[in-house]
Amino acid sequence: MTRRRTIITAAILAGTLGLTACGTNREEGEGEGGGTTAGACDTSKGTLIIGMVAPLSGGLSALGLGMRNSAQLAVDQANEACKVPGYALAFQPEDDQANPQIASQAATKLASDENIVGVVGTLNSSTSQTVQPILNQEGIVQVSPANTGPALTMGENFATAPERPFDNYFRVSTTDLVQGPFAANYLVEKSGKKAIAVIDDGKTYGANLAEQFAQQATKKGAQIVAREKVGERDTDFSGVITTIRALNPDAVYYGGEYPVAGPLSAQLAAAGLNIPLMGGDGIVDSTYVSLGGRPGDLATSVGAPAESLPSAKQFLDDYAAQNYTEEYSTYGALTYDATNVVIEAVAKVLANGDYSADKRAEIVAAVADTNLQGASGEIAFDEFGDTTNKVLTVYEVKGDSFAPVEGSTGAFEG
Amino acid sequence: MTAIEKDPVVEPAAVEAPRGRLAGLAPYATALRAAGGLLTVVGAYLPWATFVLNDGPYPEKATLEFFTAPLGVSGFRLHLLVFGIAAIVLAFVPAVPARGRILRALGWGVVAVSVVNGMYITTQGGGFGAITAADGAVAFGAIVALIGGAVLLVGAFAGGLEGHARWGRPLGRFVEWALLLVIYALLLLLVAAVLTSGGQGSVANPYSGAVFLSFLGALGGLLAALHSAGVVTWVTGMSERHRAYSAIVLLAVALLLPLTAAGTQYWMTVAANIGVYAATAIGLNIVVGLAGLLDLGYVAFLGIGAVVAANFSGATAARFDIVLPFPLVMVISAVVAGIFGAIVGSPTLRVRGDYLAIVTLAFGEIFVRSSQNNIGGLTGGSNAIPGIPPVTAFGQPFNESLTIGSVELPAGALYYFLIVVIVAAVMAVFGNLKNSRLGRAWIAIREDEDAARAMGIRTGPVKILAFMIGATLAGLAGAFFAHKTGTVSYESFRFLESVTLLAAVILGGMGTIPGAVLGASILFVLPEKLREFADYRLLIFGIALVLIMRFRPQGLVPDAHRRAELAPQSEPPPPDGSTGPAAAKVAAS
Amino acid sequence: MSGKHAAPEAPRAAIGQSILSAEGVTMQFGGLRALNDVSFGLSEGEIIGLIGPNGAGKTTFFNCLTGLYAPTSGSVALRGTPLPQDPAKVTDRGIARTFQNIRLFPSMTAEENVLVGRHVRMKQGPLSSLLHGPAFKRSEAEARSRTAELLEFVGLSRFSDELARNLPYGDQRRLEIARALATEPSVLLLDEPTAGMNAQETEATRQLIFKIRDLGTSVVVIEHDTKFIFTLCDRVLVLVQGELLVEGTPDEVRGDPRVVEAYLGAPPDEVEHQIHAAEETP
Amino acid sequence: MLSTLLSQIVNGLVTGALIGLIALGYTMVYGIIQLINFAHGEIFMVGSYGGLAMFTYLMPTAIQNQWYFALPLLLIAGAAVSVAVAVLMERFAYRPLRNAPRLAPLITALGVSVALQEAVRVFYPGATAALPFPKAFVEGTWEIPVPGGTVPLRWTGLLIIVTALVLTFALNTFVNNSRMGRAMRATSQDRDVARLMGIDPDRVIVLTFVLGAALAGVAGVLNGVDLGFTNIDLGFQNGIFAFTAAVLGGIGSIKGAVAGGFAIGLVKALGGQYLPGGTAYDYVWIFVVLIAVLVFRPQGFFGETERVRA
Repeated sequence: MTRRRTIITAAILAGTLGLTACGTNREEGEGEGGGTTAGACDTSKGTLIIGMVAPLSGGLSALGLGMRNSAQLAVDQANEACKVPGYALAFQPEDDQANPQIASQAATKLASDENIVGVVGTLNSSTSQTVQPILNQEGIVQVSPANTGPALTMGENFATAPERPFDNYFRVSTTDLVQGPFAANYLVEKSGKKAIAVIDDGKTYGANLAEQFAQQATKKGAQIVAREKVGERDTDFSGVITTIRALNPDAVYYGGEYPVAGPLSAQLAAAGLNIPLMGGDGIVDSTYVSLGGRPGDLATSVGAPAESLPSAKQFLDDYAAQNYTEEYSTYGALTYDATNVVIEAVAKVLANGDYSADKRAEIVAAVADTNLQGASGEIAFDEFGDTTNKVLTVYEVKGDSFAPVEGSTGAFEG
Repeated sequence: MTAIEKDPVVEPAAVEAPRGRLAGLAPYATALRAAGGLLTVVGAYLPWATFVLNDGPYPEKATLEFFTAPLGVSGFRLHLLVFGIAAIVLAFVPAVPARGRILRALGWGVVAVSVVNGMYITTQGGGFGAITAADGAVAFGAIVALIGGAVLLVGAFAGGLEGHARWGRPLGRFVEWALLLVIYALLLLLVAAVLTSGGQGSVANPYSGAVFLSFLGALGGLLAALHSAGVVTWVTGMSERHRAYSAIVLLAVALLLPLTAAGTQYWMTVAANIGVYAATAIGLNIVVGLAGLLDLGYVAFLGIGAVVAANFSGATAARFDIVLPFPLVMVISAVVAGIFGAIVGSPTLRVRGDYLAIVTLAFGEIFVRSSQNNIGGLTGGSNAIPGIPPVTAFGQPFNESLTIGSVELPAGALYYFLIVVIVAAVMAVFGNLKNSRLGRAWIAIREDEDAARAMGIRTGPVKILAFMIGATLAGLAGAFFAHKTGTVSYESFRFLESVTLLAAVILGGMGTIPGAVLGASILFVLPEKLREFADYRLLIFGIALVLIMRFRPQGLVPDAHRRAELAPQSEPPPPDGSTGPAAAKVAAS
Repeated sequence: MSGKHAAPEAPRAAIGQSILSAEGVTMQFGGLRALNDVSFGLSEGEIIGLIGPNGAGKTTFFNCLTGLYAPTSGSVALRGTPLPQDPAKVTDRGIARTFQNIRLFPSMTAEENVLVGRHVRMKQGPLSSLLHGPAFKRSEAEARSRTAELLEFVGLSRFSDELARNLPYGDQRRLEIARALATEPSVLLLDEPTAGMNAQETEATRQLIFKIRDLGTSVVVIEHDTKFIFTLCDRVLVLVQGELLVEGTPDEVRGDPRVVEAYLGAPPDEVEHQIHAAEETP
Repeated sequence: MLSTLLSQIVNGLVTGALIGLIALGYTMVYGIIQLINFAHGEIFMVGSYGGLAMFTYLMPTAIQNQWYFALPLLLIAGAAVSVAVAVLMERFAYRPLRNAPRLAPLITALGVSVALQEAVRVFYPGATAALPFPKAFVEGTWEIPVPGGTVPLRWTGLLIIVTALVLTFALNTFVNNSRMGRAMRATSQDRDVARLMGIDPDRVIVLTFVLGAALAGVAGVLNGVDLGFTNIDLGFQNGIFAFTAAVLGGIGSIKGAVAGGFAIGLVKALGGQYLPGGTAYDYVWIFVVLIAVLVFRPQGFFGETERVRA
């Protein structure tokens, strides 16, 4: 019995190998790998590494892998374009399992490498909380494409006495402080919704976004008729929907991401609630509609619309051309930008002088002075390390995708 | 490791007759063994890859060139060379006890090393051409070595396997002390070597995973060979004779780790996290391993301890504006977790077996959901409680590096020292309890609850006590966790973490003192060393759980009791002439 | 107490003061009445045998005596005090038992099994267990020396470090007795102590029970082996279909035709034959 | 408000029917081999991917939009995939542990659960995120008029309720009246005696897994059709709910599993509506119920005797 099983296992293994067999990829192998050694660039001074901390395994890996690919794309393009004279760039993604503890291990691992010039990430705010201090110790710049918790840049008392805890930390994502209120202004003032049900998924991004939305909407005179939560693993939202249905809302604001938002929208309609669902940039994704998002649903997203930004279009095309297995996902464009922020800063600092770990402070300073036209729009940072690009655009589902609402682009001014 | 797992500890009394078709090969055993060794040596010297793959951005360092250098005998090829020569020597020296077993262990080691490296080159090279012949280059090293290993195995089996060697009469006390000191020092170096083997994986070093796995294969073969030769048993016996001494020396050895090659901030961080899980797993080991009560929501107690500590830490998001000294916080965390342990354990009064497991799972889920909803404003909800300040003593924050005289300790070393002390204390608690009236009561309940009651054990309170003490230990670890990690988020305490803890206990060995520590170490070190396989981490984890239950349910370090359960024929008692129908009746009863 | 509770049949041989008494114990499982109004009394230093066909309710009766079952009606008292409905407390009060289908702790050594028996007699709180102070060491040493004595007593010293599951069958039975004795019982209940034993072992067990009695412990024995019972016990109780049929000295019971008929449902001479046959093949 | 109450009850019934379908697998397997097949929730999840794969890769586009052709095919594919996985799981993970200490199979089940979920995530194209599921049934809602409003019931929800009831009835009939069903009941009473009666316990156990998995696969496809998407997280939560339902109804009882499912569905819907904490805590209430049932009435609604599980 045992023997037979061993033989079968061996046969399967051999077969698998056999399928990939016959010959080698020697030729491609030499050129590729990091895709960096070949080409016309001068890389005589060595290789510098841009790290990433993101969830590459487990439940959030869809977002994390999208981030990984987008950053990889930015690094590859920089190498092709010889962005950093004399150096090759390499990209080193590390898995944080969406767990703060593992994130600290990943960050420590990156921090212990002299050649790390910057880190892109994380996805979750809670993981950034552990990564920030570790990178700060080594003076390594961190640019997050996805963290939205206001406290990361302004300290716990962000509302009353903002104080920047870590001067090496930046983010290209807007905080909930901007996006939530912007959405509230639009929904209450432009769309004229007065009775709004607010739902979130209980995660950092969603809960805070919904909270900030609710505050601003109340300020603008709308009534928050319900404040509900759905479970991370819930799929059937009829309970929540029935609860709010009785309160006759004329719109739903959802703080969370598209995998829940799409089905939620569909189930709203199925329960006879033909009211629009609005969300943040977490729901702006091509699959939102295929998962059930309806025409008329709204979302805010950072920056001006893609059509008006050639850089955004360019990113989408380039990403598609790479044939990655995973979608770029919610944070793809922002990750691409965050990576480019680091690359630009490194290029600027190393334009005159070789790299050494001492240069990290200069890189941080260069990032602070960033002025970049990214896939998500203009990128620059304020004194807290938040993006000054407070320009947001409202999108509406038309047909099977989100389209920008004419004239909705603007900055949030209270 | 590979070899150990494939080598179930069954100790036959005499030479095990070669099985089936191999019996016919018995006359050629010596020749086969020698040939296997020779092939291994040849394999070590042959080139291994037909190409130079430049994988990574470091042209000078990151190539597969070291696989192709014709006579470069270093790394895994050195391992193979040593194994091969050892095999040839053993084939011709009949005086060595348990020769067949040692050879078998060496054979598995050779197979493991050649398969790991061969498969790595094959996948990197894109096919079998990479390890055979392609584009005018030939490289049969992997194949020759693999055949060598296989021949060695056949030779080992064909010659028959003897029992494990037993040797070493007790020596003088001081001689044994000195020997143990040397052995533990070697152990320290070995641990450091395992941690640093293959280097730190990065884009600069894409081969770290393969090199590490190969090293593990070789190490497994070596350890299995030593076990066969009776060395492991001998050392274990010696350390059991000097338990107090061994404990002290091992503690000292553990504290010396920061001074070895593994003394980097990175490994200190990983080690501190291992310590947290190990301490928690030891607590769980009381509940599962001793009292036999399955708990699927155990990580909640770690979480409760961490939340309590976070709230008394002075973090901005803390519920209370009181900052208490760390030792006091540890006590409070432990006590609060212990109280919750008693509450969660109380259903044991009425619920048994798998139903109890589900009740504990439900408690764990309630904890996660409640803390996600920021219950009572205590957990920070989805924002977590960030910014927990590091532990400080004498003005020295524990998360920074420290220089004492000429010795520079890496950042995190102080946390490492602290967790080593905590884990040592927790191990002592576990060991003391296990060998006491209470511990025996737990084991009795695990073995037969009704009989335990008939022996006067009040099973209810005793079981709740198991939960309480276990939870207390987890709470203790939680307080450390809060300060070390700096953030307490519900995301650290999900169901999967409970399963991981359980896996640590099972993998290490249920009911044993070192088991939980070993299990936690493996479950943390492997994913760290093999980060390039992160995509498959959970898949491998799940499959590994199934395989362990199937092939080695007693864990890597089996409890003396449980080991006997799995190999009941070990040292049968002398027959007393009156055993008549006994066996049949036992089976029937 | 024997005064309070008059035995239905012949006067018992008064060996000492009455120690354990059961009054009208009835046990109902759903529609099945396993025990019906069973009363008995046990005196100090007495050995009582409990016999009856399979399913007569012997083990159920034991379970009622030890608090494992709560009788539907009736009461059990030790030295005049009613016993609690909790096996652990009953053991604490001084009643120990063995099981029909051996229930040792299989993965503990013989010594550890007996040590568990010392549980109720050890003064060792959780804190003491944790710290292993001098008091702990004293109580542990006391328990171990007592354990060694008991193993010696039942003749298992050489198996002290052997796992219970690895012991020969007869020795497992003996170990169970040693474990029960470790609780320092005043009453020992043995459920089929010779089941599966050969003649030699049975004889050794008989001697062991006499030795236990001589130490001042009263013994109740359930057994199918009637010859064993009749040569061991001071008194014999016959339980048939949950009812106490006959009580008396071995001779009285042996001669009682009701017993013979109820016990095997066959004429007396045949039964005599069968009883002897049963002795040959355990 | 009446319409809200009735709507929540309807929601509870739809959720409950789905949970009940999954719970049948738990209850049968536990009844026969006393194993909490923790991975059963993942069998449900795998079933939905089976249906999805059928639709995406095998089904001719011509019939994709005709639900009366597509739905049966989806159901068959989902059930087939679930059954295949369950049989493999039984054969290679559980059967070797038939006589192992009781913790071993439970831990194995945990491992299988993790592995199945990850296997789908890693190997099914696009499964890292939620995937749209074909709406292979009448879309839209039945607005049931009640005083003071209407109660919406999705046609797909109705389909789930009806399917659950029909399949439960069929299963009950099979177990009570067929020869194989009698063998199952005999095996659950005493495996050794059943063997002596000429029943092959292995076959019966495999059959149990097959039946449970087929129902779970059907549930997986129906869930996808109802919600319009599927993801790999589906199994864990629904699996635990289903286990709760099986216990609540009295483990081993077919009627009980479905009744328990409805009870759980109602607790979730009504608890989220009327209990403190709202929908954020609906999940918690289910676990509170679970603990209460296990502690105070472990035999459940229809459990005949209190099983003392050692």
